[in-house]
Amino acid sequence: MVEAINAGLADAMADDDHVLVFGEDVGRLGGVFRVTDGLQARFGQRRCFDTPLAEAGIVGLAIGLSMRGYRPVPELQFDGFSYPALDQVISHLAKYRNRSQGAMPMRVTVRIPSFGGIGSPEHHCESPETYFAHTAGVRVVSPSNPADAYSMLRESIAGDDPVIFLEPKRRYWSRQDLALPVTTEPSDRARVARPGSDVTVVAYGAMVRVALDAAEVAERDGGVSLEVVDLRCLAPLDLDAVLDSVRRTGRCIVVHEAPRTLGLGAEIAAVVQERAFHSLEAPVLRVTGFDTPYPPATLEGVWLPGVDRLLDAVEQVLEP
Amino acid sequence: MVEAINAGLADAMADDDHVLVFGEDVGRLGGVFRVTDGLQARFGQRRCFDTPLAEAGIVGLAIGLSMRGYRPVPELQFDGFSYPALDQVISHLAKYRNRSQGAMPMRVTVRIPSFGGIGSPEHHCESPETYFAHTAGVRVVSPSNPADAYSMLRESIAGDDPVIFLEPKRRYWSRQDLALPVTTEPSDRARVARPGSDVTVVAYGAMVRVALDAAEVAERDGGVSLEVVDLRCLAPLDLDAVLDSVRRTGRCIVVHEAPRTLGLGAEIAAVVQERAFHSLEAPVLRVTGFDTPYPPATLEGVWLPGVDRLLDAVEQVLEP
Amino acid sequence: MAITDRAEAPVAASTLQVLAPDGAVVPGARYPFELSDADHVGMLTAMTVTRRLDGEFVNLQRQGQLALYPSCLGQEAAQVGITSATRDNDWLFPQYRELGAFVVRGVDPAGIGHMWRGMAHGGTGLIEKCCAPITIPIGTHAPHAVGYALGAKFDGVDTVAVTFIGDGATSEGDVHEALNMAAVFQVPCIFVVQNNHWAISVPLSAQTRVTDIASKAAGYGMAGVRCDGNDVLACRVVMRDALLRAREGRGPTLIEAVTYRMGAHTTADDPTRYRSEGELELWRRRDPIDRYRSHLVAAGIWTAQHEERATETGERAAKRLRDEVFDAPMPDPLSVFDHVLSRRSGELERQRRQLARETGRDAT
Amino acid sequence: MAITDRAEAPVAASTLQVLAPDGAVVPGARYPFELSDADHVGMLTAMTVTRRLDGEFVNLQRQGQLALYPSCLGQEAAQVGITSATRDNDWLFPQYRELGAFVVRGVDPAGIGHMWRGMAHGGTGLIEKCCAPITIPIGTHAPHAVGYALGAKFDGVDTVAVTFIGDGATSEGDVHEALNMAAVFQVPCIFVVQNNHWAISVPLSAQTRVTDIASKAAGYGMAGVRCDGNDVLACRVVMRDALLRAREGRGPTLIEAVTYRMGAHTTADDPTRYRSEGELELWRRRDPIDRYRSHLVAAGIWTAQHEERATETGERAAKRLRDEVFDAPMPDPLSVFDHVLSRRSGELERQRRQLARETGRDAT
Ligand SMILES: Cc1ncc(C[n+]2csc(CCOP(=O)(O)OP(=O)(O)O)c2C)c(N)n1
Ligand SMILES: Cc1ncc(C[n+]2csc(CCOP(=O)(O)OP(=O)(O)O)c2C)c(N)n1
Ligand SMILES: [Mg+2]
Ligand SMILES: [Mg+2]
Repeated sequence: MVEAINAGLADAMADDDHVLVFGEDVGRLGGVFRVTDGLQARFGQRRCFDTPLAEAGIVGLAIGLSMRGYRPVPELQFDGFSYPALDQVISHLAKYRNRSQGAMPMRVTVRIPSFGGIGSPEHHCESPETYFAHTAGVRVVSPSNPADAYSMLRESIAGDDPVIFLEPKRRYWSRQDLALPVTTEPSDRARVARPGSDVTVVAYGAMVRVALDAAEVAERDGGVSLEVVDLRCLAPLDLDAVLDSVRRTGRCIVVHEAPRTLGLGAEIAAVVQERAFHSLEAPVLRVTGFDTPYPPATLEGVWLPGVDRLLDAVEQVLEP
Repeated sequence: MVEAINAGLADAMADDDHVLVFGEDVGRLGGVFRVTDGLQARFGQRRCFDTPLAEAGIVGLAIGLSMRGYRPVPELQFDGFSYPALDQVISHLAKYRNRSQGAMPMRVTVRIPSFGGIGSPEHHCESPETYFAHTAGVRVVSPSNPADAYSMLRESIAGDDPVIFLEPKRRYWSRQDLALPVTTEPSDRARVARPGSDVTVVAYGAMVRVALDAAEVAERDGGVSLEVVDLRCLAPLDLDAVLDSVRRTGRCIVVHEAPRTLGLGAEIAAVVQERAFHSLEAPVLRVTGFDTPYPPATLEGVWLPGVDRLLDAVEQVLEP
Repeated sequence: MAITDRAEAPVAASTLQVLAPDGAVVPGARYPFELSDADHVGMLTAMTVTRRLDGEFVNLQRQGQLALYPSCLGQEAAQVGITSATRDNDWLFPQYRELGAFVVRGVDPAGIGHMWRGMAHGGTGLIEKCCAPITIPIGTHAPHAVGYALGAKFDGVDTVAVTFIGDGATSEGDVHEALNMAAVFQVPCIFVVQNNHWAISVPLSAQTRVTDIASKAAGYGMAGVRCDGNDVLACRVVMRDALLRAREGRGPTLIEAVTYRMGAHTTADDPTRYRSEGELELWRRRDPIDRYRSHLVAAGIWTAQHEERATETGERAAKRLRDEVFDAPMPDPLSVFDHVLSRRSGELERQRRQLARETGRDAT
Repeated sequence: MAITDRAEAPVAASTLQVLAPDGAVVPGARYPFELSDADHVGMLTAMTVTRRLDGEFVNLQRQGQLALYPSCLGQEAAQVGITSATRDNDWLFPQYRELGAFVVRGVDPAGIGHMWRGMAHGGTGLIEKCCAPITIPIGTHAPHAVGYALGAKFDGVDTVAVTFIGDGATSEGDVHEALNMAAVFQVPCIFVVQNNHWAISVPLSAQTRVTDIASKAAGYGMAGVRCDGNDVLACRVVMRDALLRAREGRGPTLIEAVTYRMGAHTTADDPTRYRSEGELELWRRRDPIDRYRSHLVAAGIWTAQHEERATETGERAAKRLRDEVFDAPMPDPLSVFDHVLSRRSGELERQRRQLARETGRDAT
């Protein structure tokens, strides 16, 4: 996935002079995950540059550049270091179009390496999506595979809205044979990642892999058919694919790493029970991280939702 | 309610030398809402003082004071100006007890005049509760009346956890005959504000008044009996009272000012449909602010959930 | 506690001044000889009109037409002096008290009224005049100016970004990050601190330990300069220099304009709770309009006719503002769904239909 | 682009130095004569042990025992010089690279190992030694130190709060807010900037326009002082002065200790991608341990026996660390539910029971 995002950035920069990549260590180093590797060498220091260590300033800078007609693609180095920029996102990035009566769209794509599962210390494994998705005026997307990463990034950069682009670090080293450029479904739409008939499982980011693995096991060991929906876009939510699926299966489980309370599962459960009430054979269940701070690395394996926790929930929703 | 909070602060300061009140304009001016009026005159500049204009710094200061054994009660002047402090809340205030293996509890009560409905300009009418309630490690409470405001504030200040204390500005001027000190239910518990039998309506803050008004009208005009539950504590959620109620009524509506997506209604709907699935006669509905930035003051009346929007939802859940 | 000490001190010696409070040219001052008589007349007219309009905004608020208004009374010289030195395509990033800047730029005051009446966030008619929307969260707009300036630098044009902040704003982290980035990137950005000695009820001495905000520039490796903010010519001179520096690619400047908030913080504020009448009286004697008028009258540039015309212009502007505010139609309720994102999601369309139903409107 | 210019320059003239790189006392230096021979031996021993332990941490990471480790190689003088001047009840607020400070305070290195092994956020055994937990979000701990210092001031004790930050951290808004508040409140707080010239791959010249971080103090009305951070006696002297100032109620100080990060940013980093071998070589010649040893040997304070004993102490400490890290038991999965709040909510109890089921444990 790192290569796909890198290619997405490079192609966007090649296509449009106004695309700028900046952040902490994205220049000469090429980013702590090498996502921006080679961009400074290829496009020069004007197009790809390091900033001082100041996240609010980085997003603020992007807002000003967007006002001047640029398409900034700032990186915030890790999920946990996006929080100092929350005020700039909530008070400005999300509201600028509105406050300017449409005259100042924010063409900003904020890339954030996100989520857990890579054995990192505190603050490097956060799931910040709720903070952004609750904020009207920004789009929040998260790709689960390299093709989507490329395609959704290109679409985000080329679009007219501010996008919070959450990259699942745990999938950074996943590979896929890709002929680039690749265009997948529009990034505001969910996709059925695996069709099935018994239970709808909604996931995004790294949890899509977990859901697909669970579907494999469920099929093989229990003859249970899971339909996996990859959400892709976390805000504004498009739940048509989910609702379609639930109307067929009658059962729904949402999986995410974020703590349960007010994680995306809450919103999805609320919408599904409202709009597919009479189709539901069982309550919508949530398979999530716990309502605790993200644990130290040696415990992330037991903390994070995995195949077993998900299959437990599958069993529960299938109970007569 | 302003008088009740002021008395709560004064009594807490009188009872415990370690209680400190600080923030922007809380000293000589007594706060822009006069909530801290007279505290500096009575307790001196050491106990009640103005800070420079820096919200992250204010919460950071409170964290350090708590480490030194104080019980700081900082004020953030308005909901929209709490966002610069989000990182200090999420990365530190909420995590310090955890990161110190319990050795460093955060005895901090962050007061925030909150929510809309008073005709103020942008950023003065935000509903920030989701940002805080999704964050494991802080309590979030919001009183709906003067007695609760006093009692919950005393309990928050005297407790051993960080509390985000959201004061509904719109109810600041509400009055109640009170003999102080008053002790109401524990502040982590919801309360039935009006018993009823047909539909459970869950509300908090200023929306409790709206729910009670709607209950009045529903009773009078339609013979429909609404049970109003005042949530009081927004995190960690205690939904036992709500579930009890829903198991009796079979119908549930959540009301809040915050935008719908990932507002508290999402979590409540998700829990209710999970834990009272077989009691529900209709989907849990949400009556909320819209998924837009808070509108300019002349439009807040149509934007905010009011009695009519709530009664519409009541009609819907009662449809056969 | 001497919380008003700084506001009561005479404006410090290192502070650039052109006109003494009585309007006389200070010996050895850098007088802006490049200004024509028409320039001078334009500036004093703008100051006069600003004051008249400012008073009208306060009236309108008292009459219940506006929810709130933050008066710029006493700060006309700083705002007009600074802004009149800019080109029309230099971008301004205001806080919320910059009526004088808007008057110079020719922004329709009704657009400002729309903001305070609660009709349109950020005001209307600003962007056309290269003014960013009015910003309320203190200091948060400073990084935007830096970004804008960086873009201008990348574009190879000599456009400058100018951001107005207050003395209180200097305490905010965002302002620090902006100052630092501006210096590191050497962008054409000018930070104008209107040091009006108060941040609501908090005096300068409780905001910062230094008495001289311009001295903060050195820590960023940036030019810093302090001028008498009630001396319109001093403001003009330092701004002219800063603009030149910016246009020549010599980087950002921090300008401290030492002035005074003569009115309440906003119409909702009661300053008698926290500051003395004596302090106010002192600053009344440093009134920026009286000072400039004395000077121009003595120089034979400003006549009774000019005075009359400026007063008339102010009256007309005030009347137009009054009419436009009174006549302003209620915004369409459904407009709350406009400009959230470039297109509405399915959920937002549903919410919009709901409000259309509630308000008896057509949602199509 | 000369991005390494500042790291390659000689340490500037205005920088307080006691020992020249060859260990000779700089003419006219303020030598800390108050230090006993035992003090000197203690400091050099701490530096030697720090370096040995630091190397062991890197080894342990290479062997897969730690997820990550940020080496303090080259910064021993700054950390030991500063910390050895403090009293045991002065509170330290570290960033994440302060092993030398912990060694001086007698923190069990295994507790630091627990942090980097992913067993306990923030490390263990720190608070007992008046050290705040290790903090990763850059600069965010600075306001905590100010709050702690304010509390100490209120308590009327002469305890001081000391916060370690990096050159990169100076760009963060939180650090600015902390510096400003410390100055305004005149609290006993000392900000120690270890200017090691790099913030991961970003050189000082891309972090700030000034070459002298101590110069930032003036803008806050705070004492600022710069010392050679590879000169342990210089660090000790400036810290002694700052502590005295703080204890006497004369307010905060910003100390810039000019040093160099000789290793990678962390074990996950590859510095060859962004900096030159030549620069590193230059700083090798300024090694803080060699310098101090030369001085103490010449002064007859440090003998071969001392050297042997220090090496041995280091070896023992390294072995103990290795054993403790290797033997550390996996934490109990259910411990993730501890210390969230003072008591567990009903929902959290339910989640805990779920994990107990999943891991075959007893939830009671
Ligand atoms: C981030 C933020 N915090 C608090 C406020 C509330 N507030 C509005 S104006 C003000 C004082 C601003 O003082 P200053 O920057 O000196 O500007 P002035 O009002 O004097 O023009 C405060 C605290 C705000 N608007 N934004
Ligand atoms: C708020 C925040 N942003 C980004 C990071 C990622 N990060 C970790 S260390 C570092 C550089 C810090 O440099 P400096 O302050 O000079 O300390 P040093 O590592 O040199 O000791 C960065 C950017 C972080 N930890 N916290
Ligand atoms: Mg001010
Ligand atoms: Mg560094």
